[in-house]
Amino acid sequence: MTDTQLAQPHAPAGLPPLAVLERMYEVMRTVTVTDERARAEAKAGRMPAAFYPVRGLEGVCAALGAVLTPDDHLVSTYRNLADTVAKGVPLRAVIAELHGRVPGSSKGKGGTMHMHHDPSGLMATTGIVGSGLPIAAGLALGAQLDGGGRAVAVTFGDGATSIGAYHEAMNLAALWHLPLVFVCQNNMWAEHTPIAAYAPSTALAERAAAYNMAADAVDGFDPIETWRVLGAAVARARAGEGPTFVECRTYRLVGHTSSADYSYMPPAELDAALARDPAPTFRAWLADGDHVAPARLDEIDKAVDTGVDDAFDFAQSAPHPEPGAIYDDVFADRTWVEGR
Amino acid sequence: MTDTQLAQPHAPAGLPPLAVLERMYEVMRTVTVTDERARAEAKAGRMPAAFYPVRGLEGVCAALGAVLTPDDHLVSTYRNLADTVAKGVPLRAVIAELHGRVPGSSKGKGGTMHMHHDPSGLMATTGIVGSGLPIAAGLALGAQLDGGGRAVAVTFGDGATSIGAYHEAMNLAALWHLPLVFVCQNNMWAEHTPIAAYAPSTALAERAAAYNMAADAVDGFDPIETWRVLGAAVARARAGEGPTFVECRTYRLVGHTSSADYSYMPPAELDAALARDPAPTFRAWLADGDHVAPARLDEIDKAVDTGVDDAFDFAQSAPHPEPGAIYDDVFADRTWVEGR
Amino acid sequence: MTLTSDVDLSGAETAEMTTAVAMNSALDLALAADPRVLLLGEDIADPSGGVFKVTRGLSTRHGTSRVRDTPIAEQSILGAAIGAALAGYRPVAEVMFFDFVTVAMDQLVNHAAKFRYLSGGQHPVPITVRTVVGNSRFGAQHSQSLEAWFMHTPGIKVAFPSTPSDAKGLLASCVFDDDPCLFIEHVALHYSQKEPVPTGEHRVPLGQAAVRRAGDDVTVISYGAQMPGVLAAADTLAGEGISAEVVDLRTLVPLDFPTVLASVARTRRAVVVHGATRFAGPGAEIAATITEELFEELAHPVTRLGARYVPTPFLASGLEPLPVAADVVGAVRRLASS
Amino acid sequence: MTLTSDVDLSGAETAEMTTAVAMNSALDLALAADPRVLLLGEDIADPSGGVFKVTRGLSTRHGTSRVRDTPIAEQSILGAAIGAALAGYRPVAEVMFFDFVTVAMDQLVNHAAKFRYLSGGQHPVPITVRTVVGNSRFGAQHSQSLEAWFMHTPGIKVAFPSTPSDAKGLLASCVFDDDPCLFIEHVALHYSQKEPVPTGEHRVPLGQAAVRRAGDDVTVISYGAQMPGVLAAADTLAGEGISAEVVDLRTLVPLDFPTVLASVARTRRAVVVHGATRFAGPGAEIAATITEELFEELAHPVTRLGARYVPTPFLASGLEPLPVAADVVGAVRRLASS
Ligand SMILES: Cc1ncc(C[n+]2csc(CCOP(=O)(O)OP(=O)(O)O)c2C)c(N)n1
Ligand SMILES: Cc1ncc(C[n+]2csc(CCOP(=O)(O)OP(=O)(O)O)c2C)c(N)n1
Ligand SMILES: [Mg+2]
Ligand SMILES: [Mg+2]
Repeated sequence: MTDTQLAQPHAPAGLPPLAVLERMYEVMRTVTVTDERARAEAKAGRMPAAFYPVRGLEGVCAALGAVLTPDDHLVSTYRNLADTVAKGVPLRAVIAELHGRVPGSSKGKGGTMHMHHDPSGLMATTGIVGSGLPIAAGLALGAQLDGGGRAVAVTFGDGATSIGAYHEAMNLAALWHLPLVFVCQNNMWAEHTPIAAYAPSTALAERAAAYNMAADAVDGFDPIETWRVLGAAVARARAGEGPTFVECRTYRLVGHTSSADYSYMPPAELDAALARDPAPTFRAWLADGDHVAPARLDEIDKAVDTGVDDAFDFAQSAPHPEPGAIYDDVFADRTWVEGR
Repeated sequence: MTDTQLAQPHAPAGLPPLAVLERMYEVMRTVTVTDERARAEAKAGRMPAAFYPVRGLEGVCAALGAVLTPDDHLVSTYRNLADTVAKGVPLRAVIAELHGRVPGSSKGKGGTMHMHHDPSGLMATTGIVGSGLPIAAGLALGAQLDGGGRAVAVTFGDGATSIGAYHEAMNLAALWHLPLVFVCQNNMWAEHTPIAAYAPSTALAERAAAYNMAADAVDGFDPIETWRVLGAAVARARAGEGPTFVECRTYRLVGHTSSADYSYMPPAELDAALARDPAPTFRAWLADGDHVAPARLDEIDKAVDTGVDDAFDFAQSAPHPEPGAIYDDVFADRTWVEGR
Repeated sequence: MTLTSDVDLSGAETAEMTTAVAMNSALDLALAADPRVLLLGEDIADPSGGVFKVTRGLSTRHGTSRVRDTPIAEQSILGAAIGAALAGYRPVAEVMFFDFVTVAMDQLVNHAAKFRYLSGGQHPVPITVRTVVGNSRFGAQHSQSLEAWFMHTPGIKVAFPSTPSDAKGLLASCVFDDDPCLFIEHVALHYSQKEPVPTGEHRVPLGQAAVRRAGDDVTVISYGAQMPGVLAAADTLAGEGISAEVVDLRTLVPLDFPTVLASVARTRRAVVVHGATRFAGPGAEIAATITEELFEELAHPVTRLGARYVPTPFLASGLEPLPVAADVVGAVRRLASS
Repeated sequence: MTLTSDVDLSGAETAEMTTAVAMNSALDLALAADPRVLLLGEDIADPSGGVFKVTRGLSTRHGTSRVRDTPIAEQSILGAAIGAALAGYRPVAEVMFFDFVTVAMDQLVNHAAKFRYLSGGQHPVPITVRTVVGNSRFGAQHSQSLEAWFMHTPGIKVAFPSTPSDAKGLLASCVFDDDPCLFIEHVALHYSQKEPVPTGEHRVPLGQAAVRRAGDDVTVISYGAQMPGVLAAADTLAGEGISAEVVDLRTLVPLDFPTVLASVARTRRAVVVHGATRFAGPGAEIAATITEELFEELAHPVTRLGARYVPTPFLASGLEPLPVAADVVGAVRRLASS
């Protein structure tokens, strides 16, 4: 990771403070461990859920989590484990939701693709590619009308840049100078199709700049660089200077879903990416550069592992919703609903 | 009008041949006269149709008509009178359709917004902003799969560049190198909203270039310049060199619909545009530059006026569909339809 | 016969209003009463004030920050409304014609209608989407009456008023309801009728049908733009000695089955009339439910009148896809005479 | 009981196929038979071969020019299909999950379904849109069964097969039909069952229901993914001495009312079962039409079983919104016992 400062006007100088470095590592490690565990549980049939692995995004999400406060709003996708953890949603609530249990973040009725956690500012996740962007624009409109100071972020994949909703939201955010950060998690794949096969131009940040908004691309495997660029974007939003598009270039380290194969991924490409596996790479950098003491890293690792075990134990022993709960929360009032 | 040649690789040199100049003028005059007449008929209650005036677009459409052959396909919008006339749809069929009569281009059941004329290559017009673009991409895919040589054009307004379908079609056309010309009829207004009020960047051609396609802007009040640039775009399509976006800058010389008011249009802007009213301006240029003899222009005027009168007379005395025709053409077979 | 709302207006100050003016009044009062109310849509701000002038004057009075013109981009309009709702606002979004919801169904169906459920109650979406059914003057892409799609979508309420007073009262109820509401207007009703409407705060509760006319022989159930024709038919029938009870549903979700069933239980005959396509339309649900509940009492199967199974032919063609008053008269006569 | 197609397969060479393989065979033969057949969709080309592997091998055999991967942009997928159809092709477009049609309804509803009409017959749109109903494993945005919306949209045909043989035969009919067809698959059926399916050209006509099981006491009308449960229910009921006739609609537009009515005219009792939401769902139309036609004959009102009025709760929650075999058994028992 380089320590050079970006030309970005609002880029925070230097490195994140120790507490932030530690928190970023904790998030990355939590995500890596939880992701592996969730896939194992799904495979073993203990977690009857479609699950979308996030391996490769650890650094991007940790950086985003570090520059947002709980008051800032976030909208994410089906591939949301790293976003939710980084945004501060309690792991027990996340894992219980993946298991369809009452203490889940959505009382077990939303599932993998539908995480909501108001106290952490996780306002929605969507299973429809691109659809979170217009909603995030609305949240940003809310923040703007509230008088500013709050930022909104939305995460989405590289593939989402093809769809209409993306365009409409980019356009609206630029037009209204919304305090919105578009965080493109470019993992180079849309399901089994590589970006070059579906994008006439893979210069996603350049395409974004054509909307007349600030745009930047960053190495998403470098959590520090990502932290700087996302930090600058969030600062711009808070300052009322409008939206920013940040392309975070990563690589999808596993299949599209927990069950997908890797056969279509060029092995050399995948190996090169795996060699930069975010959490262990960041750990080595923290230790080698004397940023965080090895003993402290060991402590974090242990706490994370315990926390992950705890979350799965908790989830798997938590109750399912009562049958009658099926009618709750369709509308504020369930009377009419039950009769249909 | 300038005679300088464009830098455009495929730009035809010099001026259009005499027959083309005459045809362009004929189209422009026809459109101007028909447009005025249609609004008058609507106002008088003889044409019970919502009608979208095209005044201001005469030169753009005449130029487009001049560079396309009947084999080339065109998709247009609700504001299609100039496009349809320029593409060669017989005026009687157009006006009869506006009157809901059997000899109308769609047997009277489509109406203003729904003109189709297969023999002229007018493949569709749509009342939904932006929706014609993906369909035109499909026609262009067809042309490409047929082995090339045929071009497809799609017309749409400046306002359509905000909508999702626009983005998806631009992206697809660029990705697949489709033989498609995107003709943006920028009349500076979307209903009652001026372009600057809804577009974060009004540099529409620049925005288009970000899709990695050829893009150009042209003074749509200059039919010769427009003819050159559109000609180059069509040549590029025929040569298999992919899509081109052409922004034709004009001004809407009347209200959004036949009944709309002008109150919200800055009078100075409107007056400046009216001073460049395409058909009379082009006529003066043709005469003053000795491109077409005044006597020939008089002849054309007379023929046009007669033709327009004839088309309205024809339409207004043509039969309405039989009541039973309501069930025709829902499906190929009407049996099931009638029973519902 | 003039339509009148069943709401007791005695006491309240009223003024003669068209439906458009009544809706304007509802929006104006909502904007004044609650700073969280926001309006979003194409051309809704002044000087345009909306293509049907429903929002005229509102941006001038409440500012273009709260009454916002948008680009032509319905996904972003509805998405922005949903997001602003999540942020605590009460957005009212306009989709100029009902047909245009087809470019933004995802936001309404997958997000607005489901977020309360999918968030375990954390994130209700108190938006109102105003939209307009056009007519065949504009052709087949500006005249679809698509309420059946939304009846079939759990999580979104649907109102379709037929009178100025109801338009005001239902719109106010939608704006202040905590669930997403689709509020459907009809271009034929915006300026067709005036009636006294309370000038102040006025609400008509969602989920309560109105009996527009009492009768004993047949129940005619309808809503929205078909109501004037239905009431005219009832007049004609009265002249023939046939007494039709007319129920205006006013909201389709929640649908007021108690009122419908109470009426049909008495008359034992029912006709449902709507402008939506008959096949798999709202009338199918209404007829099926009536039949389930009152099978023994029914003297006849419920008659359904709706648009024919065709795209809307252009007005000027003279082809008529919709049920008209004479169709209602004929259907009621057939039921009453046997 | 194993589902079997009613098509006479004697003589034709057959092989055991799953529904996915049978559809693959239909597409393969169509691509081979007619150079105008084109496939468009996300991830449909090899090596992926489609997320459910339905198009596996087709791009390798027929080329990526005719079996084309697209960007994630359903409006452009369907628009491109429509345009290519206007240019003389027979495109088959895939929308990965049914819920995703919500981002592209405009192209299907306003354009594909209306162009033949709006062009006075000049421009039919012979496209097929393949889409998949998911299940609650994926949650509420990947499990909606939205066929009722399209029944309510004049101009588009709707097929929803329940067996491998029908999947092949109906898909072939859709591809070669001159009208736009929506072909609905269900994720639960892709690999759940194998049966002998003709290896060569095989068509099942659109608009013909199949009587899957003859019976005298009650008619159960269903289609798609509910069929296995319905047939299991019929088995259970047979054990109790109740004989249920089971009609598989196979296509919802055109809907084969003659077959339905002939059966109900005999049994005088009907149950309609579907995975779509019950309220304003397909069953409402079917029940209403049966009642209109057979009011005097019916011993009971038609029973409708459909999904509850809720967004789909996540599978792992254990909440079940859909009618299951036991519900069918219960409903039939109630009708038969009185
Ligand atoms: C509108 C829509 N179309 C298709 C899909 C199916 N789908 C789910 S994820 C995905 C790939 C998305 O790729 P990208 O945006 O790069 O995100 P990633 O999954 O790589 O994180 C697709 C096509 C969907 N969910 N929504
Ligand atoms: C999806 C959609 N939204 C809104 C409309 C209503 N509408 C019709 S024309 C128009 C303005 C379009 O502006 P522009 O694209 O610049 O074309 P122009 O009318 O100026 O030629 C609008 C908003 C529509 N027809 N379709
Ligand atoms: Mg990706
Ligand atoms: Mg314009």
